[in-house]
Amino acid sequence: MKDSVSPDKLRQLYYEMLRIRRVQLKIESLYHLDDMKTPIHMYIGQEAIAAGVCAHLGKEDYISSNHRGHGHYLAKGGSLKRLVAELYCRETGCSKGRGGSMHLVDTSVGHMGSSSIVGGGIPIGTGLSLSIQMKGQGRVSVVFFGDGAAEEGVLYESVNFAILKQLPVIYIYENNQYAVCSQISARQRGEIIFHQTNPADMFVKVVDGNSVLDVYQAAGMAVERARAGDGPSFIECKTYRLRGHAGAGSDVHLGYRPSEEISLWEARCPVADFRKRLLQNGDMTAGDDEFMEKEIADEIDEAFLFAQTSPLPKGEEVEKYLFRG
Amino acid sequence: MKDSVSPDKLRQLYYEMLRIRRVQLKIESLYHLDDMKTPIHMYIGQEAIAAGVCAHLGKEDYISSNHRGHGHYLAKGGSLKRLVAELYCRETGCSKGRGGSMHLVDTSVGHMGSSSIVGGGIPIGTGLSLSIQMKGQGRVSVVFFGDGAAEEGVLYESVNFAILKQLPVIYIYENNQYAVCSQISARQRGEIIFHQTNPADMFVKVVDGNSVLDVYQAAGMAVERARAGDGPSFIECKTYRLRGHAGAGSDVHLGYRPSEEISLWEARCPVADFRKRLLQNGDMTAGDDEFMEKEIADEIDEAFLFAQTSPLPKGEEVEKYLFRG
Amino acid sequence: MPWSKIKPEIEEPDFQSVLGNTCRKVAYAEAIREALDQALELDERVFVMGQGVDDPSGMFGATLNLHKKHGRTRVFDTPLAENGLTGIAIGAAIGGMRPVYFHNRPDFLLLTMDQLVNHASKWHYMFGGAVHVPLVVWACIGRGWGSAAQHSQALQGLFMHIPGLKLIMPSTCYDAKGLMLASIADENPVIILEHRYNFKHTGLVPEEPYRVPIGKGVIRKTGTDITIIAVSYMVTEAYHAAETLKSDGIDAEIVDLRTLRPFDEEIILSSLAKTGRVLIADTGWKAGGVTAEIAAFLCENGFSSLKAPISRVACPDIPTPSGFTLEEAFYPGAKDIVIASRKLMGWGR
Amino acid sequence: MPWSKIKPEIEEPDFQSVLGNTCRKVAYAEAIREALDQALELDERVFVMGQGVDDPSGMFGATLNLHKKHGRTRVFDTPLAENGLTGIAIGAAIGGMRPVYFHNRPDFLLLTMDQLVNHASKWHYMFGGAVHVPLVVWACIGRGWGSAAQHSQALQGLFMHIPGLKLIMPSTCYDAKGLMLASIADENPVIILEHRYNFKHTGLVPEEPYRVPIGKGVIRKTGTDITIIAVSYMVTEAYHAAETLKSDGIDAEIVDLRTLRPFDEEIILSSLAKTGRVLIADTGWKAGGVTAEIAAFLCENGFSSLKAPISRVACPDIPTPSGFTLEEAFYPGAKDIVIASRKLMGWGR
Ligand SMILES: Cc1ncc(C[n+]2csc(CCOP(=O)(O)OP(=O)(O)O)c2C)c(N)n1
Ligand SMILES: Cc1ncc(C[n+]2csc(CCOP(=O)(O)OP(=O)(O)O)c2C)c(N)n1
Ligand SMILES: [Mg+2]
Ligand SMILES: [Mg+2]
Repeated sequence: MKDSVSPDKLRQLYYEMLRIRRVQLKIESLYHLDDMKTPIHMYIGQEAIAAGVCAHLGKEDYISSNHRGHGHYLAKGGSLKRLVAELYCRETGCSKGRGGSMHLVDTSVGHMGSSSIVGGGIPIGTGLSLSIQMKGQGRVSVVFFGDGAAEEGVLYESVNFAILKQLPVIYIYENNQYAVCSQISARQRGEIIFHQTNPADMFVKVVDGNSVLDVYQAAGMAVERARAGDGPSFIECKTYRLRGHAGAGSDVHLGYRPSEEISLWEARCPVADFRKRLLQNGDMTAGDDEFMEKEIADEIDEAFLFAQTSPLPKGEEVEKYLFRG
Repeated sequence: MKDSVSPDKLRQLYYEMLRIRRVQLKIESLYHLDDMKTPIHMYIGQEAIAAGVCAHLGKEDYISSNHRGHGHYLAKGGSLKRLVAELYCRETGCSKGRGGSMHLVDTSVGHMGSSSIVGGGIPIGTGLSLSIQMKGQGRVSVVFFGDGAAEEGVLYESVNFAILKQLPVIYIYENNQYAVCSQISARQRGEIIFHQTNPADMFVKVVDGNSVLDVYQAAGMAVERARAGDGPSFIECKTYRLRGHAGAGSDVHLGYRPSEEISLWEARCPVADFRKRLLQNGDMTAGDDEFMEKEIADEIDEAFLFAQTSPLPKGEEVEKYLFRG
Repeated sequence: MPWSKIKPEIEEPDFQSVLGNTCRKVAYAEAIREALDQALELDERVFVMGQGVDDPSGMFGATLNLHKKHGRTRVFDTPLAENGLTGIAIGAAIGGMRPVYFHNRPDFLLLTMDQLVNHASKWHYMFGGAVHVPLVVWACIGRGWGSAAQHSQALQGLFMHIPGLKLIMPSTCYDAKGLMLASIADENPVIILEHRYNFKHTGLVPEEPYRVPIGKGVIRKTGTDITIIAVSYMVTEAYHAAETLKSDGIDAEIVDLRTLRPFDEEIILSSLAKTGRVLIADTGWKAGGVTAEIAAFLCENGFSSLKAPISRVACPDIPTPSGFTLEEAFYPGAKDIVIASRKLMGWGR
Repeated sequence: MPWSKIKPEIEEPDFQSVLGNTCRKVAYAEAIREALDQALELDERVFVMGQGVDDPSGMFGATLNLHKKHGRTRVFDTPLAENGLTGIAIGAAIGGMRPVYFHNRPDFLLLTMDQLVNHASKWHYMFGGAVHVPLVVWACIGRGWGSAAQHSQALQGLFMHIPGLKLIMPSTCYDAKGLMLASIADENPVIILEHRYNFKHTGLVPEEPYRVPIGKGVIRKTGTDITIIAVSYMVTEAYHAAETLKSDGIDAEIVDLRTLRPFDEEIILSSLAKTGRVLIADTGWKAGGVTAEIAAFLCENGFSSLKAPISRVACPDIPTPSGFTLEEAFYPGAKDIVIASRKLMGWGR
């Protein structure tokens, strides 16, 4: 299948990853100014996952995201301007300055909100797939979650229900091997048990989460199955976060993970790797690349300007939005 | 191994099952008088499980029980008098009339309490095994739970932790195929996922829960491993409850399960089956049997008399026991 | 369980409800069942889920046989996984459905606090109104026959503290139906806590669908001497207490709050202004519960009308015991309301 | 997160604490850490668990490096499985250990309500005293820097409603240590809710182990005109408010409750008897929260002393917004206490 991906699609996947990366680097570079008064969790190093999965989704498909959600939001087509404005706590933010970086939403593209309670979005995304099935919509609901979330009982409960009802839900397990500063070996022994699911009940796949094509391929199969009414899928994407758990920049100085480990994964950067590959295979020219960089840089500049010049929410309106209707 | 079980042990296993059965039949026969003002959940049909497991445990080992707990309590050596007194809401009950049938306890024999929140006792029993490990006691902690409880996220969370720390805990999964009136197929698809656990992480076994010897044998291996520090075990005992979910007597009239199904399992009664076998193999004489019946009947009469003549808790003391110390 | 032994089936007190033109006497459970049946009929987004909704007991009768009429896709049994399934219901609601999630007991809602409180209650606010969660969660408070600590909790005091949730406690057959229909029509997460004892009642209920407004209390009996603000089953107890008090020459007014969040501030303030004396009766624990908030609110906003302390009749602050002699001591009722009312009347005389 | 930008590190107000003979100035986190270190040292049954207790941030410093001294068997990181692990901690406590379970935020306690409320709080009562659960659960309220709805909840109002749990909210370095040691020594489940802002303080703390009695409040400042009952970080805000009020000629008394369940009834009743005016300041939501119970209690039991309504300063009843302009509008502080106090002083004059 890898070979069957058209050069256009390849460049599109690259563009998506690159855009996510550049947005985050920009956020990082400005965070120290303390104008973005919101916690941030960088997706740097995991871009291939959001890009590879969301490439199969339309605006009407759903995703359910978490605290590390910038990449999911952008890959799903969420408005960049409104993302940045949310980080700047503006009224024009995607959550009107009520949510902050951990609570992104863009219902116009099927992003139905992200939870900063680890694992909290898993059943919600599963429930979205239930609504799809009940309405017979042929849509897909994708749930992104990490290795920490994988330990929460709601995952077990949600997967059982998805299997029982054969729901059109895809669990994307982003295993970056850490939860805050805690190595996965301090929390789990061996592979996650869902890998052992009976294939008739749920499609299971483990992929290199740093290879956008691997992710793209596996997600493609899962989406196809879901749309055909063939039930849920569970895809583990093995990956690594290159930055600290929260905030901007490296966290090597904290010493909780070996610097060689970080270097090793830096050398496996999903964006740089894929760029090299595309250039080598002639699927992209240096000119294409430059053009993309330029286009993205312009879009980012515009988004930050929009955010920085947007109005702040008014204190008098703090009680707005408690209830609908 | 079956053959290596001594006739003494065989009779002991039978005695244990018979005693549990007789106690329950007595409770059932008197329940309509409304003197036992407490919900009851009969263990009739599942006696082989409690008997087979607890035969390996000493007073210092722990069990964690649930709403269907009469059998666990008796097999572990809990006082019959205090059980019956608890059903009669007496001050002499094992929980001093504060708990009722779903909340039994007898710490003198390692029964540390039962929860009527389905699944609630699973992490608690796991935590008991953590205390054993921390103290280096060489004890075992056994958790009894049903197929409904198996759907709760705490099971997943508890098993993960038990595997991670290689705790001396044994999960006894009493799969009687129903949760209240709900057939397991309405709640789960296929076998429980923990059967697929890597054997190096957890010892897993599926047994006929109506065969006390099968249960005895599997539990023996699990207990041996736990005492040796070789980690947790998970034993599914396939069984059936012969009575209604709660209250006394049959529930055939409710129509939620086929009467042929009930008859089929009645024909596989763990107590009658084992009795026949022991008599046939000459491991027990009719005289032995009669003697047992008599001894048990006397003990039961005495217990009911004790309970019925015991004092009721005083209303003024309703606030007692909120806190220790 | 032989519930009939602890509370006989009776007609509910005659509360002078506003009645439709097609009223019939129906049992409490049937009133709820009819609301669900009509909601399922009228709105294809509605579905009913919960452990046992399709079983022979049908959630004390409240969901009985609905699956036969509306199919098992719309009325379905669930695994025992309350937190996960609450999240699933939330997701379905976000996706445009209108789930009604049934639980036997509020005790089981404690497993769902993460999804209810961290998620359902915040989703609309946290995203600046972009998404909303039209979800109804229903549970029925157990009482008596040794239900004990884990099967009899009246947890309205917890939910009353949570912004973003609406909280309903009906006390009549009429309201049970009308508030269920209003809750299903509401665009926000609504918790309905029923009381097992109300299920012993029959009352007048219109056949056609109707909604009782959320957030509005009702005066069940007018009076001039003391205001008894009652919740759920305590409305019935208050009614009996008022009858006793009448023979003392005390004319009690009974306010049934019906909705605890948001509660009807006006109705209790104006009753207080009239009587000057307030007693609050709840089926839950006293400390930090419903009676606390209502008392604090009145003390803050109606202080100058107060002729006496605000009295609170509620369960003692201990887990529920199982034994019947202890249950007897645990649960407050008409007698306690009478005693406390008389004491209040003694004030400032 | 650049917390330093939102609240500078300062010395705590001089509260005239009862001091031991080996007092030193130590940071709030260090006071807790010292308590844990000593408890681990003195009692082999004690262990410390929680997501990140052994990580470089060491739970805001409160558990920093304890694993290095006491080993990873006694100070260990956990999976993210809060309800399961609470049950595991309960089981370990029943088995004779003394677990101290740390959480970054109270928000995560919502996942554990089943084990805390259905189990830990009831185990001793439900079994007629046969078993008990000496467990400490600790969590630290987040505030500011866009912590938002799911990472800043002050949930004391929920736990205050639960019989069988003790609930502690320290406000000084001295109490943070002494109450931690008392909680670990207690035979019952105890919840300690800290406030992130207190962690910016340093104060006088004795080196040797000591216990601050659970259930006892303390007067932080004596006064004659108005009683300000404050909780946790609001004690500091009350202190600043009192300074401002002084220049108005208003002499405020500040009562720091320290324990919310059981709370010190005597200390607040006698302060009310003296001043006749009460304001209650909490870091949580208003409706059905801590201020509700304290107000209701005083209205019920101290009515004749009340010269004015009981005023409540608490968070508005909405989820916490993330944006800083909204946070500013959301959180109450000294200014609100001053305004409300002045209003109270205007009553009945
Ligand atoms: C229920 C819950 N527990 C703890 C936390 C604190 N917390 C925030 S992010 C995080 C780590 C999550 O790890 P993982 O799921 O692997 O996601 P990652 O950060 O690695 O992307 C933790 C523990 C939380 N937000 N929610
Ligand atoms: C958390 C929770 N949910 C629901 C219930 C209501 N309930 C009591 S027993 C029971 C069935 C449990 O089934 P299972 O675990 O298979 O045990 P069994 O009764 O078959 O022995 C249910 C649903 C409960 N007690 N606790
Ligand atoms: Mg991770
Ligand atoms: Mg079962």
